[in-house]
Amino acid sequence: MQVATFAVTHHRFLDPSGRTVQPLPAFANDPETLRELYRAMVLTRTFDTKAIALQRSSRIGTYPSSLGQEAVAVGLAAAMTADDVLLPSFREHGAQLWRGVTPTEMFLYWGGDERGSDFAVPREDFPNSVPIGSQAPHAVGVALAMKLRRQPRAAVCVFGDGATSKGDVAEAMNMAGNWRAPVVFVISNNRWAISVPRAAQTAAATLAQKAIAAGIPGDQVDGNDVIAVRHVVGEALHAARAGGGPRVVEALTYRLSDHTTADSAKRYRDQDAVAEAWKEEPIGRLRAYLTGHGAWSDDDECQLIDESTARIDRAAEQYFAMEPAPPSAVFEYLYAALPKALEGQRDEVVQGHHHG
Amino acid sequence: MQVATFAVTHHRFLDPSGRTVQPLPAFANDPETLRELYRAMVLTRTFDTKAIALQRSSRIGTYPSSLGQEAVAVGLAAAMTADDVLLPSFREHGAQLWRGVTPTEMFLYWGGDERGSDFAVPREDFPNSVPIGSQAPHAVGVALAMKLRRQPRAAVCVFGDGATSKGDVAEAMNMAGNWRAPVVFVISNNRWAISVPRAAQTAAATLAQKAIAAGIPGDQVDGNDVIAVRHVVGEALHAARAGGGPRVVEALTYRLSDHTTADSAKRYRDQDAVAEAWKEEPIGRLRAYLTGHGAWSDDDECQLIDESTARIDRAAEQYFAMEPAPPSAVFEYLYAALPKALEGQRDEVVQGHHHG
Amino acid sequence: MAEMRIVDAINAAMARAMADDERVIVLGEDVGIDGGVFRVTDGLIRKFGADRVLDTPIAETGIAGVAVGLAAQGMRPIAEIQFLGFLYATIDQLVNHAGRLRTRTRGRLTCPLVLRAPYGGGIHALEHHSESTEAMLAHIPGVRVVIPSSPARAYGLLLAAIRDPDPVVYLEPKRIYRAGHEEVADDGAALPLDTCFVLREGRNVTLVTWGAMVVETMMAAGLLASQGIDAEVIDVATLKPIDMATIVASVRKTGRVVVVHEAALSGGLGGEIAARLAEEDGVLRGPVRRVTGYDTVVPLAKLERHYMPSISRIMTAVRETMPSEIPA
Amino acid sequence: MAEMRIVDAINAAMARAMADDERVIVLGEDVGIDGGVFRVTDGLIRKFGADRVLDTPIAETGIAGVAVGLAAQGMRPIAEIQFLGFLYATIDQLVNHAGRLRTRTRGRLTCPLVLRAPYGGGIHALEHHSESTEAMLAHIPGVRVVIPSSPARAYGLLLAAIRDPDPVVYLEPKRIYRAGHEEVADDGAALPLDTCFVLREGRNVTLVTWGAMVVETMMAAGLLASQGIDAEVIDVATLKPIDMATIVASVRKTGRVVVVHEAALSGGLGGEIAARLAEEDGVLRGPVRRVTGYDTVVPLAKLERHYMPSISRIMTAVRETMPSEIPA
Ligand SMILES: Cc1ncc(C[n+]2csc(CCOP(=O)(O)OP(=O)(O)O)c2C)c(N)n1
Ligand SMILES: Cc1ncc(C[n+]2csc(CCOP(=O)(O)OP(=O)(O)O)c2C)c(N)n1
Ligand SMILES: [Mg+2]
Ligand SMILES: [Mg+2]
Repeated sequence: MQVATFAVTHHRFLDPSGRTVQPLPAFANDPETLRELYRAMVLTRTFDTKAIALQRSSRIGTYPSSLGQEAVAVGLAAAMTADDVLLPSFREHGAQLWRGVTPTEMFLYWGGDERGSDFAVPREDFPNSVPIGSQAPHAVGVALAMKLRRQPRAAVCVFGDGATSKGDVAEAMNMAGNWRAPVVFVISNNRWAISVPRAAQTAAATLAQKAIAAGIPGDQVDGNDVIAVRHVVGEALHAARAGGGPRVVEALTYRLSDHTTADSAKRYRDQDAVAEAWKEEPIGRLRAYLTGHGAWSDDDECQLIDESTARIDRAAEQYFAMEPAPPSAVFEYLYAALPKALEGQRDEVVQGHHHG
Repeated sequence: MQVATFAVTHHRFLDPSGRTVQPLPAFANDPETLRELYRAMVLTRTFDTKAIALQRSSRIGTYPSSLGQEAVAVGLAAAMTADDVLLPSFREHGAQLWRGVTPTEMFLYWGGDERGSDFAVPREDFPNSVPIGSQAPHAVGVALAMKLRRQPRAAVCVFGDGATSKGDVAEAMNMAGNWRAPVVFVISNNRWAISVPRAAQTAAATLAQKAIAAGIPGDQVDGNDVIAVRHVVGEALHAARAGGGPRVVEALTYRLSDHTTADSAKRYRDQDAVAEAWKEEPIGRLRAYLTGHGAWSDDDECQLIDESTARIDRAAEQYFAMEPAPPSAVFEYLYAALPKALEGQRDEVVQGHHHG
Repeated sequence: MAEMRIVDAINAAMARAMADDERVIVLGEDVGIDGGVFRVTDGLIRKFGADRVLDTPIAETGIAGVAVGLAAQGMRPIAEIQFLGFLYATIDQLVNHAGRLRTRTRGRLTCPLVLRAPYGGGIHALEHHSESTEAMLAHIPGVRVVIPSSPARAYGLLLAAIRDPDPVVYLEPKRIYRAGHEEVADDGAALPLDTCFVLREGRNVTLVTWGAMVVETMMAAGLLASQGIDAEVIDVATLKPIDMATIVASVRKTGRVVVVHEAALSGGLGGEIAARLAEEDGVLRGPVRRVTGYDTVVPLAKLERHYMPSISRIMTAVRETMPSEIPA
Repeated sequence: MAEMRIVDAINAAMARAMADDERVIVLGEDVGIDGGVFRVTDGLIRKFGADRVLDTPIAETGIAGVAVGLAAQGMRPIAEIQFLGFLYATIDQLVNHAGRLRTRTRGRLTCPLVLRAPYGGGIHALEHHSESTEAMLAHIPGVRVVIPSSPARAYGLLLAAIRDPDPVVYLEPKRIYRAGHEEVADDGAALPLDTCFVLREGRNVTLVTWGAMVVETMMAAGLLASQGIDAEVIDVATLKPIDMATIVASVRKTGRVVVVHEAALSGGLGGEIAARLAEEDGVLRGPVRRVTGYDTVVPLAKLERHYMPSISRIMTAVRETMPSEIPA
């Protein structure tokens, strides 16, 4: 006797060549909205390019590029309101930029300076979570706080395909389901967890079906179609804010770069597959749609690239110009007030016993 | 576009009144096989009764009764071969008895003596796992070892409805799916995790669907129908041993007792629901079937009860008669050989500095 | 004023904090209608409702992580872990998030959570229910670890922990949950964190301890008094950061010290305390002694007594710190 | 004999153990074709196949738990955790299972696993990649904790760990993975566990350390020599259980001791070592000194140097242990 049935649905509006496969959602009928998404994706890629260059010249540390995944980050951020809270992994540069984190702050963070996570805006967003999946329960806590306070807000938690294997992610989804917490889990499925391909991460046919274990809805979206990402995450957020509980959205994309600047993907993956994946990348796809509809020109493109480059270069200069934090910063934010027991240690650092 | 669909199926042969709802599996056509299952369930209940009495008179410590859940434990054990390995939670007394753990060893364990987990038989089974769900990854390791050695064996891991919320259980199921490890996860869904009812544990409609997240099959079985448990777990084990990979079996039963002797379920659950659940309990159900088919008599019943009681009482006497372990036992099995650094501590214990 | 046992005092402190501040909520396994397996949260759900006393699924990592999220949003979660033996799954969240959220964001996000758990042996419990591994937690930067040892301190320290703007692990000595009672004023007054409590003044030797071992240590001090040895007894109370100033001042006076804890010897906090004293020039006038659990797994009930530090071991250790002219 | 760096020596030890004993298998994230993010398992999958070198999903608790299951079945799993900062999720398995399976079953089931992880700071890595929390692990009964500090010791100690019938956490000082090389004979010879290594003999002061800090400590010893101070340097190597006999014998000779470790001060293993020395009557002839990381979160790259113990801090500490007549 069948006692339960489930299905996972896949959503797409633009195919890889930028042609519509179904009527666009209402927001997409405004060309300026689409241009905004386009500009944000280009800015993200510009940031990535610069960050890699800065890493190569030792101005920042190890850096994870989001090349090819811009539609996921920008699409989900565009679906959020300022009052929502983002809990990213570490590859959502596009989402952070959209939400108002400055490229200077981001360089600061990747340069190894805690001040980079003290964003002026958005004050409630979480910093990057390096321990994979560990921010998923935080998102449930954030959402639960919103729910208990009866605020029409939601949390968005983003992590990769690899993260879906982690126990804390499963616990988080399950708890979110229990409490109908207003949280949307976005899986940025870029097909790789460092060297481990998606197929070796789990026997599950889709990652959206991780939701089924938690008794919550799970959808799949073409993660290289920024319209689809924005639409599906937007609907999920709308439902969540209205008390409809959590959802999982699996966004199918591809990590076109190395895992980080410390990685060399050639060791473990076939370059042909990467070349194939380039054909699906999100920026060209939206540009094709926009130019096809007369909403974007070569001039627009040149201007955008100039502006983006200038903005990111300026941010890098600002980053270079920052005064280094003083040694006392090592103890400054450890506790709200430094316990007496630690004053001696703080003084030792400040007095510079440490200069070996 | 639907990209994946899933279903959970429920299996039952005997209804609560002991009537067949579908043709029985082949093994069940042998009355002696069914009588064996019956006797094992009664022995289990006898053990439970005695254990509770021993706890009340302070001869053993806190004890978790399996009252009402005998069909799950006995059914899954009956489906196993001697070469399979059981990784139980702590309520599978019936499974341990079936597999050859002696009631004396079990009293020893519950009496707070490590020797109780040094079963003479079955040597490779795991001891009870008190930390909920933590034995699930062990089961994957055990199964992986079997698979790597190309042995036609399987592991059976049992845990409760509450355990399905734990991250390590999700990680284990997922890893098992990846490696097609020969392991069957049996969820003994007794509807309660201490005071938390099944509905508050997860928003999932069934617990069998936890399997979907791991990309492996998940079935539901009437856990008060020992024939169904034995059949469904048996098929899962057969598939696993033959290279078919892992499965999840959710067995629906009911915890008729308090959580443990330290608990008082009246605090948190309605006695009416418990009375309802009594109507579904497994022993009466199989007895009804057997008597209805002329395979069991009142005399058989009296004799069985006498024999079971005598056996368990004898085991208790043996337990009482055990020499206590010497103080040196505290260090004896800490490492294969006691490191030099710990010899002083061991000597201190042996010399009895400890008698306060 | 009311007669309270430790279990009552903890309950009263939570109720008081919840009444005073609606950001305070309680979550954990069975903390709702069941009132927790030790009844520590008994009645809270009746008083404050299911929105502020949340039963969770069995998911310790998740519970800790959810508490971090709640705290970052300005709530004041009190998360209960049913036993210290099941708290290990939260360490990842404690080290990687709770203890460093403030540091990482330069104070933009903070983590005012309390993680409560009963700990310690001596109640003949099941496997994994007798742990005393506070030292592992006290090594984590950015968190506090607090252990009360009397109803009044349980009350005052828990209120302080709840109001503290940083994460606090609050471990409850379950062996003495109901062991004694005293008058405790439910007046909302907190006791200071980061401060030792001198339970008994003395001139000849300092006994440093915490948690349930305060009982044996005070009894040993009484016996020592009858032998003419005047012992000072210090309850460390906050294990992270440790108020060494009070301990050093005491040992400067007595010259001798015995640290008593239930935790295993190696890597236990007795080592830290002894080391700090050994770093001070001219404070120690005899060798340090530690009376602790052994470097073994806590045995199951039948052999557990061989593990637990006893009064006689404390007495022996005190004598070993003494110059021979003092009567043994 | 071959020139090996630590990273090569670890790789060679695993290859040797796998060739010798087919029960030895390697599992972890990216240990297969990628050869691990530090290339420590490079080439093993080519030599031994995907059945013996298993890439796992991202699931640290699961990896440790699977290793326990494999070990109980008689396999000899070597599980890699990518960084110590992600090892916390395994602590539940280490405390509740790996460390006590033998005890719980009176030797019926055992747990001969090795859990490897790179640890320590100083490479300007990302958040959570610079941890040195070995003390938390060294407090766990029933496990061993081993840290090598040279290619030869990395090789010999890892072979010993793999062959040991009990669980071993083997932490690799990643800062010096490639920092130096030496001739190491790939002869399958293990080095003893539970034993300190005296790296340099001396009469005036004992410097006790482990891991990457061996480098700074040896350099300090060289500088001290040029100042007429003859330092003995001990690499503890096995942090659990600690071979105190060797350390005590050394300090009995020198009378003075400085413990150097990267881990935070409070609850670090320097405290344990100092306490043991303070417990010995008449061994210490001056105050103990510890040169350690601070009780803070390890700062990100830009401020990390303020955290790491430096040669000058070691020099200062040594002088503080010295009576004034010895030149500073
Ligand atoms: C808990 C944990 N384990 C291991 C790592 C090391 N690590 C960093 S990124 C990564 C792969 C993550 O894969 P995925 O979740 O797919 O995200 P992606 O990097 O593809 O964006 C791993 C294993 C980590 N950061 N955290
Ligand atoms: C990791 C962990 N957390 C909490 C506990 C305390 N505890 C013991 S039994 C139990 C409920 C288990 O429920 P379930 O999994 O349904 O098994 P059942 O007791 O119903 O057989 C809990 C929370 C534990 N043993 N382990
Ligand atoms: Mg990925
Ligand atoms: Mg249950």
